[in-house]
Amino acid sequence: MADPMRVRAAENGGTVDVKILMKHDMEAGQRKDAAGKTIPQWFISTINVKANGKDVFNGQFGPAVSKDPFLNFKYKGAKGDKITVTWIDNKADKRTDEATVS
Amino acid sequence: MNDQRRSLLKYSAVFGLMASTGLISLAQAQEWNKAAFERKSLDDVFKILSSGSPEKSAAVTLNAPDIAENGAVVPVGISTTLKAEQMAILVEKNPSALAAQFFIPAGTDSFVTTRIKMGQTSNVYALVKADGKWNMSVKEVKVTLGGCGG
Amino acid sequence: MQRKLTLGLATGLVVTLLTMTSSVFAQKSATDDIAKYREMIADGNPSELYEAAGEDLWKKPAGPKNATLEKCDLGLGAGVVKGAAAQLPRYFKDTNKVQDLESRLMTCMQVLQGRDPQEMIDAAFQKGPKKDMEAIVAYVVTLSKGDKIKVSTAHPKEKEMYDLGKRAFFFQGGPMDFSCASCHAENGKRIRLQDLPNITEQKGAAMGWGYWPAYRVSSGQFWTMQQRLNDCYRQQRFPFPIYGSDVTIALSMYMAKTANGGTVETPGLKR
Amino acid sequence: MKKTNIKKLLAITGFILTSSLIHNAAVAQQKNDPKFNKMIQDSFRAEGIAGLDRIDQDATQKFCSDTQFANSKKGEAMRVKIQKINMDTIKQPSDGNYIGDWKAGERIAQSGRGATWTDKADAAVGGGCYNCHAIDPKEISHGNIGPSLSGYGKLRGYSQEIITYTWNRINNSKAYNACSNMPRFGHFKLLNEKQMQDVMALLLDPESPVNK
Repeated sequence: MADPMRVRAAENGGTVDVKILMKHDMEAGQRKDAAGKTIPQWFISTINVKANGKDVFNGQFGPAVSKDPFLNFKYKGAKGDKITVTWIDNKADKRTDEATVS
Repeated sequence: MNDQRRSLLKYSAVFGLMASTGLISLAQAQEWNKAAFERKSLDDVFKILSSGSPEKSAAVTLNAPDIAENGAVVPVGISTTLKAEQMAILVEKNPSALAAQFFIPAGTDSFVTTRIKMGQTSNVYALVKADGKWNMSVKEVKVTLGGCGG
Repeated sequence: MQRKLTLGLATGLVVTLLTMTSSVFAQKSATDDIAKYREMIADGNPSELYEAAGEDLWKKPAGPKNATLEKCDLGLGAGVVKGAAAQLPRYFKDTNKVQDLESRLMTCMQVLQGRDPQEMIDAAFQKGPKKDMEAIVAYVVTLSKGDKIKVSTAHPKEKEMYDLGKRAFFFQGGPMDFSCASCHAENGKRIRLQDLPNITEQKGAAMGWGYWPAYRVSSGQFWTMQQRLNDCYRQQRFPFPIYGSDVTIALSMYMAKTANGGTVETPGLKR
Repeated sequence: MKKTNIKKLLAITGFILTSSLIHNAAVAQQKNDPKFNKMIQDSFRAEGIAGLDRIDQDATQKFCSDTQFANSKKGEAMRVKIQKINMDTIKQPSDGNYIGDWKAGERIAQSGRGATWTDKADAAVGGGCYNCHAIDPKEISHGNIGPSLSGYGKLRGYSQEIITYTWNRINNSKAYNACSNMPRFGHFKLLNEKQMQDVMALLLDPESPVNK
């Protein structure tokens, strides 16, 4: 199972600043292992963020997004909003984590 | 309310209904654009995003460093005074130009920051779709060799 | 009129200066740009991902004795983690040794959990038991973030370790004749565009010691101080420093003591 | 009585002060420390191509590890001796050619790889020149531990004297400065003759971007 994310969300003046760190290798398929075999692509492809069940952000990543991806966006919201972040990778592995807006 | 907006609303309503009733999954709702991510060149990606040739716009700000100390992690942000529906980050000299794209629902700021990999010094493109039209901003990011190199 | 003339002169002077120093200027701007880059990535340090895993490992029963590490004494008493990393390395009476964070954690794993330290020593970095160690280190050092580095050499063994470390810092070897001092004993030096802290002075030592362990963006890995030193020696073209060996602890003691008074900024975010 | 005591005390203090000053000025060569030697012996293990012989110091390394003595007035005679030892190791090119291909030289200057325990024995060793020197002015990512070599030939000329000096310096920098930070590329066979000729060209071929 995938490792947990770190989700930080803080409200200021009606805008919620959401910062997400995902634990993922984001293998681009360009590297070779010790035996000289190409390490296949493995990367988060889609990410969905909901606040109180409603979409506030959708993203699609290619393998060129850095290892342990970082994402920062802002939406109009309030303290106490429940943020739900879900990512799915190209091997159909997925992970959902939650945070409450502070 | 103009027609375009009306039809968009209708579309979202249907989509929303389908999603809430479980007819489509999250992945399908925003299906990963395989074709766009697998195209090599900028122009090919522009075509797939049906962006034609995006126009350079002062309203789009690409926030990226002039020099990246390491190509494995290059911070890239897009912000715009336009009301963005969709945004994309492209790297001209990467094996596949499209690095990431984002869909911005109403109520979400026209702003995003992430980090990307760059194989070499290249132009980086920030694309913003607003009112159905694509706009862009370009900046060269130098990728340097760092450290002892061993 | 006079003002115009002065302005003209000043402009001329600036132009001359600019031309004269154009290459220096270009270099300066390159290093400024690197500083800007570092600022941009400073937010969202992936070390946080390791730190969370480390906290779980600290509190989770493990090893043949199925015990947690919560009673581990890192120098401030059993179970005290807050501020512990800021005062390491130090002398420990129970082992009669000066230990750094990682060698001390091995002791705790052995005594509390019944784990064999040799397995940890032999494991490759980023793999197996070392992976756990790295996460635990991330957790422990985060709890000293913002503290002042405060390492003592009051105990004779601590003083001895410091002296050995200082000597090791200048010890040249390998086919390139490198010592730590080859790169880290002068101010204002760089390798490529990377600033090299002068570790023989307080300011530079704090820049080095205070920012490691760190998440390294070039490798996408969290590196403990042991791995940092290990890779220094690799690049120095030395043989392999054994995990937790005295030379690594002595060097840590020398760096930490020299850095005293500086701020713990760990976990850092490095190239 | 009291007064003499104080005088005595003062005299003694003065003596202690003076002697400690003298002691500071006269830097002696670092003593062999068995405890330190044991620590070094016990702390490393061989890995890959990096054997334990790499921590057996030669005379140059031993001398330069004691920076205080090496830089002192007392150390001067030894410095001269060390430089002589290193000068004697230098061989001029077997084919009489000093200048190779500057393009190949640039690649060698760019690479900082090789000779670590993660490298294979047959892996080419880079010069790592840009780690410490500015060379081709177009390369902004360069270090400053060594002096800038931009415009090397243009500034110094292309005389045989300069050519020989440069060859020697790449081969064994310690022949000129006992504790130079620069590796002894020829002495430790980090670069072979052809590679050194190529690096020479980077610095001393008028067509090299270094001299443009």
